[in-house]
Amino acid sequence: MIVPLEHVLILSTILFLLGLVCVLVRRNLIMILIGIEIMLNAVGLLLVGASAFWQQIDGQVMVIFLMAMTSAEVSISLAMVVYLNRRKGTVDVRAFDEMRG
Amino acid sequence: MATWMFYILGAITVVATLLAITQRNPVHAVIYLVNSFFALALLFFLLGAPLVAAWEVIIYAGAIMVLFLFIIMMLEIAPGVEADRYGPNWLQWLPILLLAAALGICTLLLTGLDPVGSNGVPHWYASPRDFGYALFKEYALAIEVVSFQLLFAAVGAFYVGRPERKSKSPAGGDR
Amino acid sequence: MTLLLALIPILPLFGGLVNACFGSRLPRPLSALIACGAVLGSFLATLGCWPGAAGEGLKTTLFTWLQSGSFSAEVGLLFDPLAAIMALMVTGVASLIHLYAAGYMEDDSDQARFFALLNLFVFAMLTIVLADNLLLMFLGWEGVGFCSYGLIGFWYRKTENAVAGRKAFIVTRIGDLFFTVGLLWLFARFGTIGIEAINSRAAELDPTTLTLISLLLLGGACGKSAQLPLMSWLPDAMAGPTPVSALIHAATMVTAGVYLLCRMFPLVSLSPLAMGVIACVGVLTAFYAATCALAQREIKRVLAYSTMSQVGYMFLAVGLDSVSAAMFHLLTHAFFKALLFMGAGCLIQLAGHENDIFQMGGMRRRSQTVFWLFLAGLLCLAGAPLTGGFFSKDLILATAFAKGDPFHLGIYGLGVLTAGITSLYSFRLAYLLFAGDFRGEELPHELPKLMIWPLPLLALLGLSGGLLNLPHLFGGRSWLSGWLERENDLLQIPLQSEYLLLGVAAAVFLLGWLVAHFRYRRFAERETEVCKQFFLTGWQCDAFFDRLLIRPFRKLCYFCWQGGDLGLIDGLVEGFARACLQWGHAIRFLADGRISRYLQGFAWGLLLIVGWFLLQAVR
Amino acid sequence: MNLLELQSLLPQLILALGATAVLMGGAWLENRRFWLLCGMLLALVAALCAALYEPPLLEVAGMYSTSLYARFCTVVWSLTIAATLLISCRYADLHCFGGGEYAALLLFAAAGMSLLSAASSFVGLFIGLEAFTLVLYILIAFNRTDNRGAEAGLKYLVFGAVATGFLAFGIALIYTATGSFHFAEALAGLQLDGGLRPLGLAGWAMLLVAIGFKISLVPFHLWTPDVYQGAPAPISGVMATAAKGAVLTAFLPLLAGLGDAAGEIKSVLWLLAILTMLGGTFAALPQTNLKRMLAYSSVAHMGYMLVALLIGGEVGGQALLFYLVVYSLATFGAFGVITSWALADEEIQEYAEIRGLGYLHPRRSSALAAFLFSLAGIPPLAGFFGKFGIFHAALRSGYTELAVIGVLTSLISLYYYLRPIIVLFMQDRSAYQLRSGCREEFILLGSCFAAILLFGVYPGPLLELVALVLP
Repeated sequence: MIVPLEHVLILSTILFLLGLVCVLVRRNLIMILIGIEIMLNAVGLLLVGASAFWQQIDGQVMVIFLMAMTSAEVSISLAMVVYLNRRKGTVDVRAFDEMRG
Repeated sequence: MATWMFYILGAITVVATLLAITQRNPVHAVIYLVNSFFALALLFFLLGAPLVAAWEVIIYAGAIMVLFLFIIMMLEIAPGVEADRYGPNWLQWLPILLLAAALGICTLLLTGLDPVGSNGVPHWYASPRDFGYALFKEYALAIEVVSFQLLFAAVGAFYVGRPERKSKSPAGGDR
Repeated sequence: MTLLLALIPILPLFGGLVNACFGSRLPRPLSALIACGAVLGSFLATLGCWPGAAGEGLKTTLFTWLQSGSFSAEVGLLFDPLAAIMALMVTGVASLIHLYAAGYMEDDSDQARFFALLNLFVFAMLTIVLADNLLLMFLGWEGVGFCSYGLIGFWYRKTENAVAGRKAFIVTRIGDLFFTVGLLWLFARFGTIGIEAINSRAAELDPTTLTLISLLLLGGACGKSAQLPLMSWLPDAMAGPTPVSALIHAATMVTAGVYLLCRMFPLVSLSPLAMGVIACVGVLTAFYAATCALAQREIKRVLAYSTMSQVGYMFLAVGLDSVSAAMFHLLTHAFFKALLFMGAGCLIQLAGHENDIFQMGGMRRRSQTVFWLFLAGLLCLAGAPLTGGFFSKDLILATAFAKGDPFHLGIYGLGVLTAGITSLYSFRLAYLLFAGDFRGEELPHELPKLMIWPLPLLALLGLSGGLLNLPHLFGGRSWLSGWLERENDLLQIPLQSEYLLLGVAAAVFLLGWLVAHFRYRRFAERETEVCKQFFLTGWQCDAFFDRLLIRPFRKLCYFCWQGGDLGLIDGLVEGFARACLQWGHAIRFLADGRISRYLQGFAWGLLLIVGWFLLQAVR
Repeated sequence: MNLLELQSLLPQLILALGATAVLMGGAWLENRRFWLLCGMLLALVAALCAALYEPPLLEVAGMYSTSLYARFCTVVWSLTIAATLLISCRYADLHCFGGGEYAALLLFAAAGMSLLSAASSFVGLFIGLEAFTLVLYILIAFNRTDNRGAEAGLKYLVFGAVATGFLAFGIALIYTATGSFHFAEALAGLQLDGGLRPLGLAGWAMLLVAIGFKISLVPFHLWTPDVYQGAPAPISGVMATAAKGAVLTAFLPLLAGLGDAAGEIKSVLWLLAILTMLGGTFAALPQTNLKRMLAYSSVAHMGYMLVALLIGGEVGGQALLFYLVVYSLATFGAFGVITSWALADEEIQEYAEIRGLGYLHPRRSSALAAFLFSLAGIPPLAGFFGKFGIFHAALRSGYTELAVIGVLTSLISLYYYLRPIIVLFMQDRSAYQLRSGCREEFILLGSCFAAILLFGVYPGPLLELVALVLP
């Protein structure tokens, strides 16, 4: 036994929460995206831990899909950042509140 | 040994992430994050996933974070961009704190239900051979779908990032 | 054959839909052509189905319409002798009226809407006729109500027309209410709404229920057929275009009530009390309407009251246990009344859109053709011997006489009196219209050819209608009674009484003519007498209803509106509405466009879910 | 992966490969209309194939089932996408969309949705969900001359990404608790006596957050109005119907699989359903923008469908699928009318702009009115039967309070559905003549209208079909 499963769980939860905090309190779009990356990495850690716990390979495979998905998402979101920056000249999310109500 | 490594690496990851999310300058944040991902990669290795560890370094630390850096540099995003005009917003932190408390209670309950020790993560190692076998045999279909997804994400990134009817943007199109 | 049967109602539906959707885009002649073609096609389909109608009849289920537990309503058609003869009459008369309407509506800008409604009306009417269950019949019932509402108020820009349409709708709705209750009651009792099933099991009901259900059905029939006491809408309904009056208020819709009673006859006939009530309603309406017709000044109102009166005869026939007499009179009446209405339309046109018969006169000189045709219709109405109207009316009166007991003899007496009055007002109309000189100022208008040529056919049908059910006395074989398999409707009275009855009928006719001749031969504007005024306003019925029902109802409404509605309900409702809106605003401002605010929503939501789980874990 | 598996996924294969082909073709031949119609044809072929072709395997690769239920969903989503492509014909011309890219992305979205509805494992669910979410990010911001489109794209992107994080975390937690991604085993592992059951419940909490985002339940709904308002109208239509429907249909067997162990989860759903019905209805009341109103109305309708989900079993599933189809028809039709009214530089969506439009464009206005009436649940339109089915089922299953709230909110909803209709037919008009609709739009709106009328008058066949396909 390396560690109890709970400890892996706690570590990944802490990472997930840190990512969530970053998403919630930062106003810079880039930082929000970084926060999302942190959340997804926390998921990866939990999956790898669970994979080892159950001694099955599925969890690890899922991590690969997660990574692929993340890279697809990042490519779109960064393209979006470029696009938005071109339109409004800022990456501050507070600038984007034209629609409301 | 492995147990100690786990806690040390875990601590490094948490601290590096904490530093990353509190940086005012996005460039610094990215650098800290790369650190955190390296430690995470080692954790993966420790938990018996060498291939995932390698990809963590290659894809996350290597590609994605570099892409972030690239965009930050290209757009010349100044560190002060999000100076808060309204002062610190406590309401923003409230759900986080409550959530942390709730999750803490959850963990306590969990450990209370299942005595520590009965549910440990064993030493276990998935060889790249097993991994590849699973990936391309059992999950071949998923690989196909994901590859399609990457294709269309690239198309979309290209479409969105392209300047209006002029030259092609280098931003998103070539990932 | 099944397909042909389905085509009967579907063709008018199709025509109506085409006209409703694309009518305004189509060239005008095409829109009229589609409408006429659809009804004519339907007529031909009915003829094609005719051989299948004998005996048990044709049956087909198009599709299951509703299915819920044991309850199932199917869109099924039943083409038995009764339905066949009715369908043939409806499609035939409607075809002619459509042709007439094509001429009548030549210059109207809303022609497509008119034909769409007219076709839909025919569809709804055929649904009533062909339905094999009461629910489907009720749908058609409501359908004709709606279409007649739309058609009476066709020129809705005039308030008076719109009001007439509304009145017709509301009054017939009261009747529909009775019908609905009866229908639901029957369903509750039998668990089915199939007409045949109900009729065959009617004997299972206890007498009280049976009588009540029969009376409810009678209430529904009264509403549609403008019988006492739900009759007040029919004269006002004359505001619609003339073809509408001809189709709806003469030939088809008003007879729907009679048809309903004939359809449910096996059930209704089990209750002697209900039969007596039906006979009374019929004969009283016949008398009431005939007296009213005596005093009317508008040509179409005279005809409307006469319709009401003739439909009263049909009810009387049903009440006398003689379905074939009712159907006989229904058929001959449909022919000559359609003829009269269309002729009236021609006369109004000729007189330059003049409705008032006191302003007409001398119309014979304007058009000989119309005169002879109209006269033929009047003769049938008045019951001139050997015309269709004579035989059918006589059969009803003779049936009453044949019953022999005092009650039925009284009815017979009233019926004969009414026949006399009928003859009187018919000839009053004839003299006022055709004798003397034209009293109005309008110049004659052109009459489209299309408006003339359906008339001779109807005149022929009306005059020779007696052949349908020619009594043995005249060498006939009572074909209609045989077709409807109601041989016991035939008269069982001695020959000399039969001659006597015929003589009485002819005498009454002659008497009416003579009185009219002496009184109206030369036109003179007479003083308005009290009695006349009373008749003119339909025995003051509108005023009576106004006093009895509408005013107290208004007062009640006003009270409810002021006290209950404005004070209590509106206060509650508006308060509630205001509270809702305020909540809305509050929730709306959560979405202030800020991404960080939205993300907090996520966090709160997660907190909510986790907290909820925790709560349950603790519990 | 062998030939049989590929055969079993033939419809999805047609969609995905077709998307790629259209994409590549679009690069060579710049004929917008041709590619849109081509894409529509492909989607129709896929729908036809899913409807008629009996797949040889029951489950593919342990990830996707090819049951009748999955095939039904594939047909519905493919048809929705085909309809979107058809109605976008002129819209795309007006806004100079890249035809090939647009058609390809939508086709791929259809593939993703059908995979999601067919998922029988969490891996499949995750991949399917992400597949069409990714595509939607782009489609929302597809109109590159519109600031609002960009803002909407950003909002959906950020929330979508966060929701992905939650979804992945939830799946990871469930995997940790049960050691399997496959629904059958994963759900069996969550039964009452499972040792790691609390962990699984935590996973479900995360999963519910993600699902709550995707189908915009209160309080995860805040993005909805903004995104619907900013996105191109046909895309809003897809998001309000197929995108949400796919998630719901994936969720239905998931919840059914839990069986008796779903107690806590159902109680959370109960709370969310109440919040969603009330929140969506109230927030829609003061709206003065057609698209935002429809967005909030879609939130409220999700609440009703959540009630059906909660009831579960045959009754609930039947009510849910019927309601979903009917709701989709009406909502898609409403967005279709907005699409057809669009100008080159903006969409007509404020109430002030549509005042009196009913007299200028009577057919489209009355179609819109009919769609709104159906959403409000007024007989004889199909929405009435849908609502009746759900509330009836709720009453029979003992969820009286939900039925009462549902009936109340749908009463209140009349207010906001009637408002635009009244505005449309106001006498003092301020609207000006828009362009007359093109043939494609009329075909589509006409068929939507006919369908809601047909299902309202004669719902039998659809009910039977839905009962037949239910797993």
